[in-house]
Amino acid sequence: MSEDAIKIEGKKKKSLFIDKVREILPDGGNLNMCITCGACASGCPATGLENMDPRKFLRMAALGLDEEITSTPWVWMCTGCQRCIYVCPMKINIPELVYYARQSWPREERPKGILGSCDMALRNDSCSAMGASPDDFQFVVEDVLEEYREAQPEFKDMEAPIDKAGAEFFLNQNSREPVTEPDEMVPLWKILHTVGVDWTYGSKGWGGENYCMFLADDEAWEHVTRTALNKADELGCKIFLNTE
Amino acid sequence: MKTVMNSHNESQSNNKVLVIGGGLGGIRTALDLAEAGRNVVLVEKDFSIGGLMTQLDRTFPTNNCDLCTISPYLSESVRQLPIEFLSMTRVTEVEGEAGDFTVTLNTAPRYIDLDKCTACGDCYNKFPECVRFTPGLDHRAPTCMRYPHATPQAFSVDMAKCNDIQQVVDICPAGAIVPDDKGTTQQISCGAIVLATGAGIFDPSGLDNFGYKNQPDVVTSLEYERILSASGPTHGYLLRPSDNEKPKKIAWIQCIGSRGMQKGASSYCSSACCMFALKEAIVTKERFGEDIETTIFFMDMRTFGKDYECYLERAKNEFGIRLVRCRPHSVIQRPGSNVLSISFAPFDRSELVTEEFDIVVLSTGFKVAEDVKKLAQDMGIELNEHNFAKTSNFQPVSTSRPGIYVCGMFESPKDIPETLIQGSAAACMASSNMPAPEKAPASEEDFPPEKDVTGQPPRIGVFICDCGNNIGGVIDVEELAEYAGNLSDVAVSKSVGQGCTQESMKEIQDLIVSEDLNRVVIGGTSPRTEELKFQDLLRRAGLNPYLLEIANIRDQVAWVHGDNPENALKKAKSLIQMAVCAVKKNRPLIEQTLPMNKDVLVVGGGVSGMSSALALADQGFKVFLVEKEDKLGGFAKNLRKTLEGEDVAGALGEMIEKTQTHENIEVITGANLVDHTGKTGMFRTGIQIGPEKSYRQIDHGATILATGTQPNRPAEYLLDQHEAVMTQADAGIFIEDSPEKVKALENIVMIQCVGSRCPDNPNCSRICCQAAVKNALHILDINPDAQIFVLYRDMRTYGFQEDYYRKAREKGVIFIRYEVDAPPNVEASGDKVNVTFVDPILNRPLMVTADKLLLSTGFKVDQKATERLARIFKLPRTHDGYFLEEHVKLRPIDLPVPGCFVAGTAHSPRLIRESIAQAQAAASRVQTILAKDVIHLSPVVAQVDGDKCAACLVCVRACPFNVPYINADGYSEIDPAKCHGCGICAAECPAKAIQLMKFEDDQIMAKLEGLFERKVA
Amino acid sequence: MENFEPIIVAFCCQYCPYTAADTAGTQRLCYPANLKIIRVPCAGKVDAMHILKAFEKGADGVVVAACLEGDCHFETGNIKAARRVSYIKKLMEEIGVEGERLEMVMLSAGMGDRFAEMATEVTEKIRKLGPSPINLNTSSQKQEAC
Amino acid sequence: MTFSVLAGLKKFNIDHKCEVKSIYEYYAKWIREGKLKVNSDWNKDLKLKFTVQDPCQIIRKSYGDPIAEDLRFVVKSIVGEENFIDMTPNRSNNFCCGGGGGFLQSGYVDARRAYGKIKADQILATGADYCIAACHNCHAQIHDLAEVNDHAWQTVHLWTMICLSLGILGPNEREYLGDDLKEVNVFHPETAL
Amino acid sequence: MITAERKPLEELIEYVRPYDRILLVGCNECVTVCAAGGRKEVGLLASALKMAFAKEGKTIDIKELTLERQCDPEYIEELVPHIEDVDAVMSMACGCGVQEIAKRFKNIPVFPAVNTKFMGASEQQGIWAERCQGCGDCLLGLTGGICPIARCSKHLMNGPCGGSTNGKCEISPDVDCVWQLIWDRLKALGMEDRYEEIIPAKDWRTAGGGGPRKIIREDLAE
Repeated sequence: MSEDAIKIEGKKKKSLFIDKVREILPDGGNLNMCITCGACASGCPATGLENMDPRKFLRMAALGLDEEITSTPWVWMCTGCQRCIYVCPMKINIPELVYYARQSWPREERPKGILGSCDMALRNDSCSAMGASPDDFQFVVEDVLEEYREAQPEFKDMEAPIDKAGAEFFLNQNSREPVTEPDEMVPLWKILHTVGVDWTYGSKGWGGENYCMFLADDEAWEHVTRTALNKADELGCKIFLNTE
Repeated sequence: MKTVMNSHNESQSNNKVLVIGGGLGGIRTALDLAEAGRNVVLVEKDFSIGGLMTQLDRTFPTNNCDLCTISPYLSESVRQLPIEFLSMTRVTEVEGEAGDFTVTLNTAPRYIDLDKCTACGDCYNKFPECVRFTPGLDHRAPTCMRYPHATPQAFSVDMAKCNDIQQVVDICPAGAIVPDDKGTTQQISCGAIVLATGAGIFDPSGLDNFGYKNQPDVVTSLEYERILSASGPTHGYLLRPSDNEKPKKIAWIQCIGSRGMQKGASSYCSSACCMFALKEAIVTKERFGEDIETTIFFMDMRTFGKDYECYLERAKNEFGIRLVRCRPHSVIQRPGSNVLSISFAPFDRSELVTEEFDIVVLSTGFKVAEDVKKLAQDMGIELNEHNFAKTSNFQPVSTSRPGIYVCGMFESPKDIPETLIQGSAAACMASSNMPAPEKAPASEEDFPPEKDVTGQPPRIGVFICDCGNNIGGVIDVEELAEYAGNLSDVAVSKSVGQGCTQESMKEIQDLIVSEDLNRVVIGGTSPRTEELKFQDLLRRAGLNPYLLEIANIRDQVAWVHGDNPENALKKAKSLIQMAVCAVKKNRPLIEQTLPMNKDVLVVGGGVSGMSSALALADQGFKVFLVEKEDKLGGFAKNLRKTLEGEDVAGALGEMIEKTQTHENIEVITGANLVDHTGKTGMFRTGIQIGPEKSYRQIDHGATILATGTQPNRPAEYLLDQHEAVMTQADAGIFIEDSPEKVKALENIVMIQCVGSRCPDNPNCSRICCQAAVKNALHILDINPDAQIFVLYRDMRTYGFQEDYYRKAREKGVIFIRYEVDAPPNVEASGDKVNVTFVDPILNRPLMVTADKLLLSTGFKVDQKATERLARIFKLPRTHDGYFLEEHVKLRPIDLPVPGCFVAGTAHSPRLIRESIAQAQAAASRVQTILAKDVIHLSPVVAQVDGDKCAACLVCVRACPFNVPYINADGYSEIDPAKCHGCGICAAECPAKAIQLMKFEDDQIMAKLEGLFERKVA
Repeated sequence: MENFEPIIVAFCCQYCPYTAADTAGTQRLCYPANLKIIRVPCAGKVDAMHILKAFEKGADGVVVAACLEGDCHFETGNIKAARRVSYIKKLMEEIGVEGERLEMVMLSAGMGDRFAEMATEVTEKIRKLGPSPINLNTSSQKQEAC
Repeated sequence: MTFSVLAGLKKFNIDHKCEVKSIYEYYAKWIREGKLKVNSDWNKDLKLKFTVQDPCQIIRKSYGDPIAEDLRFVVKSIVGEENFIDMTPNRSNNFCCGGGGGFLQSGYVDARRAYGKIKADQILATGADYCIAACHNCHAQIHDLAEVNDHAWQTVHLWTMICLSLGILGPNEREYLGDDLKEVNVFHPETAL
Repeated sequence: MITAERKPLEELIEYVRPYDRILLVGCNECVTVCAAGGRKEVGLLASALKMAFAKEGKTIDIKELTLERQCDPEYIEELVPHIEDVDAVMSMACGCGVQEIAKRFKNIPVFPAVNTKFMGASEQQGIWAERCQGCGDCLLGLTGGICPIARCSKHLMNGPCGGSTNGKCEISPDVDCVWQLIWDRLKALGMEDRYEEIIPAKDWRTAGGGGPRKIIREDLAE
């Protein structure tokens, strides 16, 4: 934190970062209602990281220190868990401010891991952060299903349908299992089978994770969500079931 | 003038006021009206009156328990004053308009006849589950144990829990149980109605992050008060609810249910929580252990009342109360332990500090209870968005419906002194709807002429009550009466059963007359509650009321020696013997009376002075309004608008015009007070008028001091040295008069607490925060692009002002805190000023080039002027120069000199609305005195025997109220009107020249004789 | 002297201690019957003469009960009473009567149980001290009175 | 990701026919309806202590306390009420574990673990042997926290425990079980690889 | 005023032990003001004496009376009706009172109850301090109104002794050195030069050195 005084003079700079965000959020996200009470900072696990806390972040935005708040890595350390809104007397939406601070980073300078995962998800219609294509997914599911039907005869007529039209539940599936730990998918299938649930995966949009939202890339996030929902609607499913 | 019996016949409806709510505000209104000659119906939905205050342990700022100051209030309010008190009663319907209302009242069945019940408690002891006196000891229940002497002093039966009412009927010795009590619905007509319904407490169980619901050691402030209170469930021992251990660390969390927009909170500030949290912390350290660590988590410390800032400083420096400026996120209880841990972010660094506590007190704010909201809506009263009664700045206690007034919490959240001020103000406004009061309530005429007993040998009547089994169950009253019978000079000695019922009183009265008795001894309950009743009995029997002695053989013998009846009887005999010996020495005392001059002198022609004058003049009192300037208006002259946008200038103009043309007000401007003598009802004040100082004397019966205070103009931050720097008042005029200049402004800085809360003006000036917010909003209305910075120490926008503070933030005003030891720095820079300060959150310096710098300079006392006035009226002042009232909490308008009252900023800095309320209150207090044609002086006063007095000045020095003085004849003189009857001078006088009436030395010696007579004889 | 029943005079200020005694009654607390309460407007009204005369007439113990510091209805009554009590204690020592027979207590109106506790403690203490030396050999041995 | 779907639908106002739900609700429904005959006898003598993480995205940010109650009902049914200890604070006021918001992929490993210290302390305070993390981000993060806290607890998926309590958990589906549960209630042990 | 302090009780007990009927006489002037011998103190002493003797099983009868003054014969006359039925008189007045009673009633013993102390003023309620020793030749005019004789332990008349440290007397830190007070006073009055003027040796005859003194006003005395 440089010690030279922050100078404020002349006409108020109009397009402050905080003003832009206030225009986007419903009733301005109450962003300038802060009474600096510290409730958010008192309950935020990210307080202290990068010598930053939610109150200080909002304060810097309010005082127009735009370049500082759009460059601090702290924005990647706020998970958006909303524990600050939960107790803020003024219901100030700091996580959204952080989201748009993330968005103000040039896309390629954003953390490699998140950028990579989001681009992977955009690579094919699976929207899987590990890039598994619908066919790979189908292959793994069918392969594991076959193996378990044999090994555990009680589940010989267990199903793990993909694109089953008219199914009641449309399930998404985190990419980690199909890609690295296929066996971990089985317990869920067994449960669904035991209950006799009419469910299906979607060949498209089955990826449960959403790194595009973490990347604060709106189009990508919209694309991933729209792909999944369209698929669910296309299959005529009634419930979009998150297994997270 | 027909003397009106004080019964409540219907035809006199327009002289009757209905007061809804028996809390402190309601009681004050009822008392003021009754003492001013009005009939009052006081309605309370609970079993007994007293409301919230009776559950508090100690109250700020006096920190004493006030039980003894409040219980006389409560019993006084039911004594002979024309107050009809209806407990367990609700208002169901109100029709009619000002001057002629018809109200339907519904009284829930108490199943006990109030006239018969003597609160002996037999039914309570036998059937505790269904007979109510103390609604429960669970400190979580907000209405737990109230206080030992409830009014009405009676029980009630909870029919739901009672399986056989007949058993209860049989138990009651007074036959007071009414099994088929259906409750009553009645209609009364009245001239005005006062809503004193008080406020409900916010229920924090919705705040899961503070864990109130499942962590017993997280308590609300009312529950903590009950834990502290000697009459509370833990009998005054501070114990942790979960395991009854002594706590070592206690935390308070402020603004629970206030200043918030979610989880059921209200957006306004509840005004009193900061003070009662500080008080609870101080009392915890003071009475329960210096070693207990007390921490208060707060957002802004709002101690804006009179001397409240000094109270805060004492809390910090003298008692070591730790204040942490942070609102904690959660109160977390580790599994398996009952330690509560709180983590908070210190103001100046990004770090999480976690500390552990034994008890966490949630300072819960106030809300309008549902039933009160419904009642107000049924009565057609307009409510504001928080469901409080809507009032205006210039009519602070009048609701939207003419003839219906409001006082206390239901008008807005406030502390007890403000509640009492509004209580009196509502009384004044209520009586403005009615013709002038007729004759004062019943006084001596109804009693037969007093028998002259001088010189007669004593003929004593001893009457022993058995008070059901209260006394009879432990002491053999017949043997006691028989023993008393053969004491010397006892003519009649009889046991009279239930002494305080109508029949027994009649029996005693007849015996006094038939047996020509000239002394009476009553063996009964505590004189604290019974003395007045029996004194009236003696008057009715034609005997001077002070020829009476009461032996307390119930509360102090039978009730406490039930385990040893034999000793109890012996002790009762001793007490009766002591009373008999003492009563021989009692002399008839006459209550001195003075003729009453009914004119009023109001000093000070500002908003407060004019409001008092108008209120009194409308009631037909002649008012002399003395103002030292040559125009009326006072400080309000340089205000244009209030925070709520009401036009001050217009209303002030109207008020000045009305005052100058009112036929009952004589306005004397350019006048200075020079001398003041006399006592209540007979004051004489000398004034000098105009440049030629022509002297004139005014005779009057009461005085209201509304001399206001001075706007402060400290030479700080280049004030009066740079044209860009001005005070908030100047800014108010600047914004109104030159909006186009405002349009050109780019950056504006405001600095709060300039010249207030500092060593030479230690208290808060209360009005500057709202002035800053008002001006900020005004500027932004005209020029939305202006950037405004407000540098503050604590934003004290209490009550509904908090909504305006939020609006200011919403519109982009940035509020930045500064520490008192690191104030902002201001330097001229051409026609602008550079203001440098440090933002504590970023810990970085900022420099704003401001077109205008607005300083919130507040008030400061003109020491020379008030010191001169204080000397003329012999009035004490607080250390920073304001007039000191008689009791900071319970008598905020009366001054220690009887007949003198204070209103407006002469009492302490306050808003226009609060000044007008206090002015109307002072008018009401004046009416309580001037309603009577004569003033009764209490007979219990000290009298000096001139011959014995050695003029040694001991009494002059000892008297706490410096009443005695050495007169022209060289001996000490004590003015009966001023003597408070404490008797300290009598005890200290080395020449035994002073005797306190009713407690003379020979009476006390006689008691000692009586006690040890058998031994020495 | 186990069956000795001392007579103790208690001067109680009418505001707080007398109310505390009533509160003890309302709470039905038991305490020994040796205490005889005399009501005075303020503890500051209890004259040194009253205390001495009480002992001279045969009291075995005297209690002066005042409000808590700061609570006095007349501001300084309780402080003056405390000063007077300690002066009289010294005078009693000179006379040869134990100073602890005279006791100063401070109570608030709600302290019903504290009043009962105090009454019991004072009675026990005086009982241990035995009858006042002045009563010991006056004419008739004081027959058992309480 | 529940929140990302719900928030995405609103933010980009995507019209959709199906209703977005979380599976906890259905686990609870199925157990209550008896369709899933879970029982906790396996843990009667083992007395392994379990705690559960309340995922911010699903509880505080989406469905709130009701879903947290469902989650607890499910966990208590499978491990036995007496073996369940709640972290404090919990439900909608729970601390975030540090897995969400892309923190896992952000590369700020030390910051993430510092962020997660509060969560680790919470788990240690319960003294639980197992922490059920029913959301992938939480699972990854808490699993990593276990590692840096010398394996003080095991981190396990919810479906694994459900199958274990149904007795249908095969030998190769026990990736995240500790040694104390590796051999318990094994379904088709012979098929172990 | 003349100040006095009650004698220890044992001494008084010994005085009255041989007598059964005592007349205890208070004085309503100086000793009342300094709370030593007023009507209240008479009552207290009477009660104390009665209790002290009651302790030894001896009952003693004490008549209590308080005269307006005991240093004028006419007031002493008021004792005449009471003298026959008492065996001894104890006066609570200053030394003058005791001697006047002794002079008037030849054949009845008179005992003092108080020790007469000094002529003084009340510093505050309950505290009296010595101001004058009646030296008969007042030099207050030279010292700005503060008396070195009454208030200096060594009665020095020309400046402080060596023991005066930061304004306090060597005998005790709470006793002011009078010459410090005098100097401050003279400085305040701007009369510092007075300080150097030597005050000549004092003629102590006026202080009683030449025998007991009398004041005679021929216009009044017969």
